[in-house]
Amino acid sequence: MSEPIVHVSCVRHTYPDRTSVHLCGLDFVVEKGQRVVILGPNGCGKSTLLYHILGLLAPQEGDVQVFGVDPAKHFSKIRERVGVLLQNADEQIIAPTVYDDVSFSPRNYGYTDAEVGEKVSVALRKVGIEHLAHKVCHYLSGGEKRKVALAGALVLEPELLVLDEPFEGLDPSSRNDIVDLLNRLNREHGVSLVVATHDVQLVQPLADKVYVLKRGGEILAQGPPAEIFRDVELLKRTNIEAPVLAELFQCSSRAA
Amino acid sequence: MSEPIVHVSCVRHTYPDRTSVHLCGLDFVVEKGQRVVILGPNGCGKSTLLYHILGLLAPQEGDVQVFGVDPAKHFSKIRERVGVLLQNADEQIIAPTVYDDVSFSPRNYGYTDAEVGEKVSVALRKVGIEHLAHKVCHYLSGGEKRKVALAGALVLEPELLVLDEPFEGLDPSSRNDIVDLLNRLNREHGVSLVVATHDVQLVQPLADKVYVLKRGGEILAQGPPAEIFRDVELLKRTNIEAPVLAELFQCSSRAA
Amino acid sequence: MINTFAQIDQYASAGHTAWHRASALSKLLFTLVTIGVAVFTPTWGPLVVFLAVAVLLALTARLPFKLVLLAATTPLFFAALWLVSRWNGRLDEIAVTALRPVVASVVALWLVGTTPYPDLFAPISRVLPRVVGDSLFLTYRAVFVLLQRLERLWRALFLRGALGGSLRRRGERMGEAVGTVVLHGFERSQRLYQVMHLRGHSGRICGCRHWRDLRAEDVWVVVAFAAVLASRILLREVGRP
Amino acid sequence: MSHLHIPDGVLPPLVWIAGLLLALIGVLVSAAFTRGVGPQRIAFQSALGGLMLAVMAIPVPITAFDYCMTLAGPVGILLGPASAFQVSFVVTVILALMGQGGFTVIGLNALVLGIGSMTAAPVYRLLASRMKRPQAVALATAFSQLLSSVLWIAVLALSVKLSPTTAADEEVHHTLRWLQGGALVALLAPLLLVAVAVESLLALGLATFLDRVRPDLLPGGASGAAVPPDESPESRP
Ligand SMILES: Nc1ncnc2c1ncn2[C@@H]1O[C@H](COP(=O)(O)OP(=O)(O)OP(=O)(O)O)[C@@H](O)[C@H]1O
Ligand SMILES: Nc1ncnc2c1ncn2[C@@H]1O[C@H](COP(=O)(O)OP(=O)(O)OP(=O)(O)O)[C@@H](O)[C@H]1O
Ligand SMILES: [Mg+2]
Ligand SMILES: [Mg+2]
Repeated sequence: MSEPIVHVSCVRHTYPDRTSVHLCGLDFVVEKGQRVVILGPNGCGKSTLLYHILGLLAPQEGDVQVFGVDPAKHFSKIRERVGVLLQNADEQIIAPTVYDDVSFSPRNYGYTDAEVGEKVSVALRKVGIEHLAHKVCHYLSGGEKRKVALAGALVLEPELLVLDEPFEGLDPSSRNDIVDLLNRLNREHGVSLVVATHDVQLVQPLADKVYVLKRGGEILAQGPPAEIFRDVELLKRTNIEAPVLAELFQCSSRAA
Repeated sequence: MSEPIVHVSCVRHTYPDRTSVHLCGLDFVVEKGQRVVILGPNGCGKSTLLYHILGLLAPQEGDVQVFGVDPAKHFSKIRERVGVLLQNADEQIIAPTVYDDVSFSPRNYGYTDAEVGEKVSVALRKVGIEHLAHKVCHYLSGGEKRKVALAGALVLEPELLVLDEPFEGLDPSSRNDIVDLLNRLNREHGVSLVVATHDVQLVQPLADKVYVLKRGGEILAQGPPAEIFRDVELLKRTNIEAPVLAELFQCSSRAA
Repeated sequence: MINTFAQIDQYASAGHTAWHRASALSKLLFTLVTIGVAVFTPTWGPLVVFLAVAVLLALTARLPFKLVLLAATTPLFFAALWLVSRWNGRLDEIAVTALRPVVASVVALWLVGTTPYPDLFAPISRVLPRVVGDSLFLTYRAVFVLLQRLERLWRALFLRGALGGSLRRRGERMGEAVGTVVLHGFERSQRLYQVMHLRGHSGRICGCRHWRDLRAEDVWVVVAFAAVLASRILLREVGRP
Repeated sequence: MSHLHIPDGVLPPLVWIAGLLLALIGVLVSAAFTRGVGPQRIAFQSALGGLMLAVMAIPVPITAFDYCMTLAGPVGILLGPASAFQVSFVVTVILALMGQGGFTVIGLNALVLGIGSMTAAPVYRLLASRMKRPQAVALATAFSQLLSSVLWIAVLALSVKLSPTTAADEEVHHTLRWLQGGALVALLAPLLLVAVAVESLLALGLATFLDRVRPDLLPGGASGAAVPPDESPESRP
């Protein structure tokens, strides 16, 4: 846990309507095997940050390094090592049936049919949607689609998983399943995680390190979850609420 | 709090791909002025239930009554009394600017310009987005769009608000804003609420009554939140997790 | 048609009959040849047999009868127009003019109702320029997302009381509504290619599936093929004036 | 009337074979024009193709049979001629695969739809300097729809002319032929005009919306670019 695999420093992106996101303040660093969560209010630039890591946006200013290369220029070199789940899972589903979609990446990378079948069934089992394998994707419910997209991201056993609000629209038990799954991947396969989310309840079980952004993109703070949630002033400024247990913890520590 | 304004009993809907949702077990009843939350795992049929209440799906079996009429046949009679926020709020926004959009329904129902202006400004004030009135909807952030859609749902001062996952994608502080707003509407104007959500943390502050669905659509239980969250067996079967405080409460009550 | 489109797609992807297992290549060849033969058949005798074969194919593929009927009647309107402009009182000519497009339409239904679209597009996109070939896949996928979007839009219009008023008002509202969908399509398209890129698509979309692999079930396609050719030869004089 | 797709086996082979050849040439030429376009551009034109198909799937009951809108005009304006033709071709292929319009007449159907769509952009460009942009879009759409309809009728007329006459035909009197032609036009003309009107009205609403919300998407707009950032130079003066 020391080699940085993602390094973003002072990146600026200006959208066509001149909304500017300036991801500055602290550097955003992910080390090998680390689980990183990004918190921040709506529209602060979490997705923008992830898009830079994935090479979908090229930095207009500043610098981005992933696995030692600039993703905006050489993403194809690192593509197999990165699994992705974007905010709108629906847009990530390309093929007609669940099986076809999850097998999209391995087929593109030229695995044999046997390998593809094996990989897909492992991925489906991991996410717990074997029963959907032959359903047509456009008829699934929102939550089901997200799980399909997640299976598609996991299928090649990537070293880095980038997830933009992976829990949105899932029921609590599916959320916990996914948290457990991510933690297992991290523990057993050393997968590094970068997760943007609004669900503060899941931060403590999921994160080694939390980054907090404020509106406009400034990276205000970083640290282990417990530390971040203790900083009441910070949370207020960034529309984040401490998870319920943390609050209790604060009360008791204050009372003591 | 006694006159039932929504009554759904044993409705079945079979989608074209032969997925069948059978909303049976208990009747789904909303009384005047009640705040009802629907919980259940992904794909259990929450949205399907709401679509029946809104007359978007006609029951193939069973019976639906809203304000005493069958919404699938006579929704236009009760349309003005029902406000709606669907799962994808931004798709509900039709007109180019916030003002145009919020005034969409009253204009359609033939109110005069003065009345429309009055209604719109009241609705915008309720939701707290007067400052956005002349912005182009398209450039708003996710949370702001949701508030615009909510204002559009409120503008005719409906007696019943139907909300499908209104908190999805919002940061915690915006979620609380909306909960407060809904509770205020309920308290001050007697608006009845039907809300489908996965966010169990918000159930206690928001609900008078909770319905729990399981996969396939069966309505397993109903009751006040505290009661529902005490039924560990039920929650397990339906992929719901008790909110953190309730869990603590259980521990302490068990310990006692 | 809104349902037809989705329905056919659904049957193609979820069906389990022998026809679904047969290779896309043999089905595509069979379809093209049968349509080609039908179009050049001047007598109604063989065409009746073709139609029987086509309907049998469609029904044994478990496609609902309603869908087959729809496919059979869709081209009739145009055929009727044609007959109006060329009416000469000959019943055998009318029969031929009506039968040919119906045969073609039902055979095409069987093809698309048993073959998922990647298998179907893979050979077609190979003979087209890259831009066009890629568009074929992406357009098809986009249809479903946009159809869903239009469905939700229709819901919103319904719930917000928009389905009334003067024709002009309705036209304007429709335009605005379609405008939101155009914008959505635009934004979605920007992310779509990014996603394909992220998921390993490089340069050209391949329908990397088994469209060429011959299967045991292809025997049945050959049987159907034999039936078509045999009737064309044996019945060629039936219906000749 | 470009929405009324021609089925297989009705028109004489000479006509549809010529149509196929012409359409293939059209595809190749347009591909040459769009060589090296960025991936975003392909995704954009696919999205609009998908939109055409999705819109065609909505039946508008204005006559005995359901008229389907095509959006060919606005799509042509947003994309420019070369891409517009490709989109029309792809849409026609998919429709043929869905049993709407035949395989052998893919060429003709693509030409009828595509030529209408291709002309929308230049006509719009001519008009845009003289009036408000939404109105220019509506008028250009009306023009492209009319052109498609005329082409469609021309294909029909040419086919009637080229069909081999049988012995029975000889007996039919010449004036009867004219009457038949007249009946056909009388039957189709009102449908055509309603179709043109509906399509233009829709285009007007659509353009008004885009003009307000994303003026940059309409050519000649604020930023002048009709397409995503990595846009090609294609077909735009
Ligand atoms: N395509 C775009 N065009 C214009 N502005 C945009 C675009 N995408 C994002 N923005 C703006 O950039 C800012 C950052 O957006 P971003 O999507 O990164 O936020 P986010 O942190 O992911 O928010 P959320 O929690 O709501 O997903 C916002 O103010 C947003 O309005
Ligand atoms: N248009 C459709 N076509 C086919 N099946 C559908 C369709 N819509 C929903 N379903 C199926 O019906 C079931 C119920 O769906 P519904 O959307 O009501 O679930 P939900 O409780 O709202 O789920 P979520 O929490 O994920 O939103 C699911 O199994 C889903 O796959
Ligand atoms: Mg985001
Ligand atoms: Mg739902």
